[in-house]
Amino acid sequence: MSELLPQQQIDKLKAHAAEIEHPHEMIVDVLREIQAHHGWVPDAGVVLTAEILGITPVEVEEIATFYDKIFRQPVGKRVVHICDSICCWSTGGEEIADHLQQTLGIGFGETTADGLFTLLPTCCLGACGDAPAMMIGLTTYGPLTATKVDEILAKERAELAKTTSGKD
Amino acid sequence: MPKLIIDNREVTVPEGTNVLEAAQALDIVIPHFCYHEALGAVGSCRLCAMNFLEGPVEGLQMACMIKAEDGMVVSTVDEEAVELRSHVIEWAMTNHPHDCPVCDEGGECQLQDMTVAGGHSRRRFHGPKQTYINQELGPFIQQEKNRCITCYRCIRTYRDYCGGTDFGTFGSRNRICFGRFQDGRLESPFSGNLVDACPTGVFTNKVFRFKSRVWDLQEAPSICPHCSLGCSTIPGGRYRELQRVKPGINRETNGFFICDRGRFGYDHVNHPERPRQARLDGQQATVDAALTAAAQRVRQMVEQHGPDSVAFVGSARTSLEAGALLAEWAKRTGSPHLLFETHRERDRAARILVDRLGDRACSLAELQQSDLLLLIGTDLIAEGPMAALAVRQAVRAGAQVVVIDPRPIDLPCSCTHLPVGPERLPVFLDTLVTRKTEALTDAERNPLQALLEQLDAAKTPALLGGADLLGSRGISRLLDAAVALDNNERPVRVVGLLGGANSYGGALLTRSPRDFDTLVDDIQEGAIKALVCLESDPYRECFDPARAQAALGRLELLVSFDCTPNLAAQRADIFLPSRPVAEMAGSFINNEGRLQAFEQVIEPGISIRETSSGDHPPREFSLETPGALPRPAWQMLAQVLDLPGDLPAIRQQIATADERFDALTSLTADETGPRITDPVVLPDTAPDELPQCVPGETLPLLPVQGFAGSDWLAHLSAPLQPLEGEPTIWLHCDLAVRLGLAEQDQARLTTPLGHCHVTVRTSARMADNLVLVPHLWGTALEGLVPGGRHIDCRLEKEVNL
Amino acid sequence: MTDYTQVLFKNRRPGETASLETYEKTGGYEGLRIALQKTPGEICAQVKYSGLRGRGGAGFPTGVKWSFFPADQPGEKYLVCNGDEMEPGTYKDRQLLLADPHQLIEGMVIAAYALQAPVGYIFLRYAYEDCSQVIERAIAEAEAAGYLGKDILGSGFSCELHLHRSAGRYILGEETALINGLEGRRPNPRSKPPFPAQRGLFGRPTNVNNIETLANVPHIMRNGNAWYQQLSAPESSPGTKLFGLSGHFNRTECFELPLGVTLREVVQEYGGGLRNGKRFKACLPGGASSPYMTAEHLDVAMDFNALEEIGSRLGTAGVTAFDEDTCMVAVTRNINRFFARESCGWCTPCRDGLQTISWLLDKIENGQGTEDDLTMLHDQVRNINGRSFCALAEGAMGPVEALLRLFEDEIKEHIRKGKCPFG
Amino acid sequence: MGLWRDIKGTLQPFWVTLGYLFKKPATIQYPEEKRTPPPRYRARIVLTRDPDGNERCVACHLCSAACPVDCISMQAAETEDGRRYAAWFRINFTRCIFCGFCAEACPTMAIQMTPDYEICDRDPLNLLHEKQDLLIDGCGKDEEYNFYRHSGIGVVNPRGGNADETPPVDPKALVP
Repeated sequence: MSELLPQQQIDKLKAHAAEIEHPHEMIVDVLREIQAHHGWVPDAGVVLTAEILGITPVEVEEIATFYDKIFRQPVGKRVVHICDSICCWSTGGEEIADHLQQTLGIGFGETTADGLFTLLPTCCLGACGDAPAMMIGLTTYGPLTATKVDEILAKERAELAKTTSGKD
Repeated sequence: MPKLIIDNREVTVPEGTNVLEAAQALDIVIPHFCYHEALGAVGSCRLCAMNFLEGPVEGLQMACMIKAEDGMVVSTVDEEAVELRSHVIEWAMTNHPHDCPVCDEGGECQLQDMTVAGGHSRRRFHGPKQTYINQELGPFIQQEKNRCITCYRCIRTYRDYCGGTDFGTFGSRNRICFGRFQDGRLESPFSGNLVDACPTGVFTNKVFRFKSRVWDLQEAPSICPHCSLGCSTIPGGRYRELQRVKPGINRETNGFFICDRGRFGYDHVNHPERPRQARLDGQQATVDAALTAAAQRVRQMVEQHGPDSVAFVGSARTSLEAGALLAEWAKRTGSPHLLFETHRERDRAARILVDRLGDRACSLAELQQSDLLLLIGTDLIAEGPMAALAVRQAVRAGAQVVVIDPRPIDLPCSCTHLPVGPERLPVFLDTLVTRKTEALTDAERNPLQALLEQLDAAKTPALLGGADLLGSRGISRLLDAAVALDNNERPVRVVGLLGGANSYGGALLTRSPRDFDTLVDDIQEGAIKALVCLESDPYRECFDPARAQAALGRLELLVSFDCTPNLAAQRADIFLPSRPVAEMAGSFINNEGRLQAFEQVIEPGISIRETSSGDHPPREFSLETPGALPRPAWQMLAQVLDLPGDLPAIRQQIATADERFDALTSLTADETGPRITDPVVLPDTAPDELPQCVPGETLPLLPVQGFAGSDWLAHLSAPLQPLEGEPTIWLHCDLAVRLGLAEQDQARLTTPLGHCHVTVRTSARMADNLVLVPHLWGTALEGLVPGGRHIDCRLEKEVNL
Repeated sequence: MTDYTQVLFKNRRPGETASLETYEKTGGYEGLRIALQKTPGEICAQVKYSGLRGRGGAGFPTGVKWSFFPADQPGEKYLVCNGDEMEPGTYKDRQLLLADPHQLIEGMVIAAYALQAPVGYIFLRYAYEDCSQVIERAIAEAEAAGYLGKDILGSGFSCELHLHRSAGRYILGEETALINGLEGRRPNPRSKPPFPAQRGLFGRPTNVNNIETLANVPHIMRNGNAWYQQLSAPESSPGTKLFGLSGHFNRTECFELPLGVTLREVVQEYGGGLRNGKRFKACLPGGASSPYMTAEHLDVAMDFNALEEIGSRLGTAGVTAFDEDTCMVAVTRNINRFFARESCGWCTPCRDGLQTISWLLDKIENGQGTEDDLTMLHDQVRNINGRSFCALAEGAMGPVEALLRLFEDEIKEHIRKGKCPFG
Repeated sequence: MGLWRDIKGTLQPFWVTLGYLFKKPATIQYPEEKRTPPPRYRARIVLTRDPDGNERCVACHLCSAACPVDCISMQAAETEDGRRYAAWFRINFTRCIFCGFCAEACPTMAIQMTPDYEICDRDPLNLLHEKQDLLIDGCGKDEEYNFYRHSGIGVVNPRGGNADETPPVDPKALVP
């Protein structure tokens, strides 16, 4: 279980859940914590969330499968969300999406072979002024051009390389 | 009472009725999916559109979401409403597969009915259809997710109404699906209701899968024989095989649903070892010959040894008609020995309850209205599952539930549970009567004090107790408590969970102050030489099987009428094959005194499936249906008594002889049934106090009922076998630690009856210093009959080599 | 560009978030001090008479909503700030939070006091991680300065604010779905009645307001109703509004403008005309759920009532413009796909009806449409509009209905040519 | 008038009969000669197979429900791969009136009428046709239809694998 969430954090969440009257309100919080730590929420993560909050896995799964930003399947180290809503679409979002698919060599919902990037479409990111926009992790980028996308990906790659080598 | 006009017709409906129901009161049926009388309305399907022309609400509205109010003028045939309804159906059908030919819902598919009623016929959407991967949901429920129209009825039935916790709604938008988190058996004891709740074939009955089309089924209204609640059922059979049971609608008892024991416990009717042949002294005989012999030998016995030498023992599954004729037989012989329950405590408890229940009787519908429910000494899931569901509905309406019981009670709702040993139950009941708390321990005093206050404040309190664990003294004290807790504003209602479907009727008919335990003494001493068993098994279904079996060997004559392969049937000198509920008409009186009739569903006989030679039914002609000899017990008894053998005549006879059963003559199987309350012949003085066990070298063992394995008829039903499980014992976690045992350990249980191997289960929610053992037919545990008393036992951990 | 009074954006500096100090210097938390001198009833009355209308899209008068709230009822009551800004074309709340977050904190404390609902939740969408950090810092600063927490400014009134980060899904912007989401239930909308003011979060009275709405409250408290009403011309829509420009404008930025400016002014002055000198064809005046406005509507005043009169809605005032080369069928198809995807799946018209419309628009845009499909499209709109459980499907019908009303010729051209005329 | 009519009525039939004396007879010398009935002639009933050679009958009971003389009976069963089929299927030709309702009702094109009308027998038991007697090795009148390719519940193709279906929905899917 420690792979999903450090024991210390589990204890902290359990303590908090025990304090509050409605532990269900923490479902999204705990799922997001697991996701932040583990990258995505496997079945064991749903069970762990249920255990932390003292509720049934079904109740957690109902929530986890509803929200699109809870990943119930493995994703790469960085999730690239490219906006496909109207503002980005009207300013060339589709071309950027095509460019991303070509550059990364993957389709929507897929992860690059090196396990670094997962590409997903998303609804409006609230960056309509900077359309077309995308979000990598929790950072929003825009307005995008093909060159800019390449630069951002390169930057992310470099950062990932740093953290990985740092860990080793 | 609001008065409104629907389609130019005026209707007055009770306060709180919605407009859809008001239209139904006028026999205007508007298609709907999410609305269900038991589940209420949520307005998600958007199908029941009506146009509100005048009144407080105007415009096109969903009728199920609008409460009927004075002055409303509503049109159901309005063009806009009709158009919307057909569109909603069209949308609902967007992804529905065209697999009706292979779908088991066929013939009772509400989606099909609503599609036709809604006016949608030609498909305009030609896009691709959504598909889903199905889940494996255990032995009872088959899932076909592709058929789902997302009406949310399943989740509202399974989780909201029935309190199941392992079923959910996943995904969003048009990709919603319903199921379990992971594959596995649906754990709720009410899971079968998914089949009825689903308007189409997403959830179908796996046991009934592909067996028959529902239009080919022989069906008739019936009563569930598996507990004392008397739920209404509609069994269905084909080719001489009983194939399924679905709930009947009785708004006073079960409402719209039934439990899985009632739904899947029907298979005893088809049991391969069911005795179908009459026997006389070990030889096959005709029923007529065996009946003549039975009448003659009983008469001889009376002539030779006096009327005291014959005893008549019915059972809780004996129909009222057969019971009354057995009583008539006993009366004619002059025998004073007539009982309807071989289990001493269940017998005595039933008689005391019936004698004193009176207006305190509480139907399940009334139970749902209670605001405080005290469950003392009863495990509803085992003894009357649908009562647990009624308790849940009360809780959903805001009621409080307090449970005082040694078992780790699993109710489908929240409750306050005081896990105390069975020996404390009488003390608690005494405290409720006397309000004196001296006999309580410090830890018990506060909760009981609080409970007393709650009971005083409650507006519609109800006490529920089980005959098994409380026994005659307990039930008696429970009724005393109800009297003591009455106040000027309201009575306290009482629900007693009795031994079987007709325990109440049997108690009304019992004419002896003695119980079976004392009859066993007489048999042992040779005073009783003949025993007539009517669908009862005194060898095993009594309080002390070992003692009974030793004594019964001395009988000179044993006559048995039965439809199950029990010991009495096997050992009888004269055996007469009777019919189970589904194969005859008759009536039962449930635990609240409600007289309910059932009709015959199928004719007896060995099913075509068994008599066929593989790829087709037999091609030989035969004058007789194989295995069709069994007759209704009342018919055979009427023959013994030289009475006419048809049911109306028998009912007339019974009603004439006993005015309590007046209603029998006009009773039909589809009505809610009248209540019968009457004083009965009470048992003589109370037996000795149940022995108290002192924890020491041996442990006190308490046999209790389980959900599936301890009901004899359910045990004979193959579909329920998966629920019976292995022999198990339950221990409090602390006791388990002291004994060096852990969850799922294998242990050797030693009782005076012998050894057996059991799996250890632990719980923190049960009484300490106690070993609970769920009674399990067909295992070494079958001799451990539940009955509110301790047996000494030893437990040793078994080490797997 | 006219120099309109900046209220919410007065502390906006590029790339900078106003600190507590900056906020206080420009009159920050004065509104709170003034409010705490008054009775809760007086504050509600003042908000009611200020004419402030909800900025989340529906434009319901805030004071009226507050007046339904049972502030006197004992027991727990909740104030919820709806920060689930997910309407395509809308990014004003993000701009507001990043510019000057304390306005929201102050507004919430005043609202909590006025409604006697001392527990507040800020429900923030997943993508606004930058805002969530800003809010957390603002809450900490406000607590340290005594504007939040126990015994605020010695008034005896206490208030706590919690930040809830969501995990996606547009439906949570619907207030009852948001309440379900906060509770950790499946975020389907609830049926109304009972309204959240009667039974909301955890079954208790709950008031839900948009970020921008709440941010207006301190300014109304501090400057009074007369000042607030003179900010804009139309009597029915007082105050300023954040207009987020997007799409084919030359300048796609967020501006604070008085309600009632004309669309022409927004397009030409602030949007700087359309890219590449193209002509204005149509726009969504207030997010993806608002019916289109076309060139003939350029002189319509951008306020709640005027837009309703021409069959559109001000919505969130996120104006998305489309130039003359844009295929409106394709635009509508994109918007409809968004709504179909973001439906919660609770009611049939939304869950399956929007899917049907997606299929029809795909078909027409791809040149396989027929006259029957056009009829069917009309059917769908007529039967979804106003018939669904919540407002999502109704919102989704805005652009589709406007497409049929304003651009039916364009649809017919698709059908006639068997392909999209815009290539 | 009356008399004239009577004479005409008496003589005319003789005239007609006389006319037929010189025509080729309509009757044929059955069984030496056999008539070929039209293809839609309703006689012996068969059970057909789908183009893949599997039994078309899914034991849906619609034919037996439609049959006005109750001459069809069957028992449904299921194969390992979820295909519903008839474990046994019996048509009692002593009762059959060849009305064709069964073929009309059949949703899978399994049960079809053939022009083979020579099905009389002295032993009624021989007219009790079981599935093996009814099943033929062909598609009958429709060469293409395969119910399970259109039913939308898998069986012949993996779920979601048919032409008008999307791949199975996964609620855990990443793409919204």
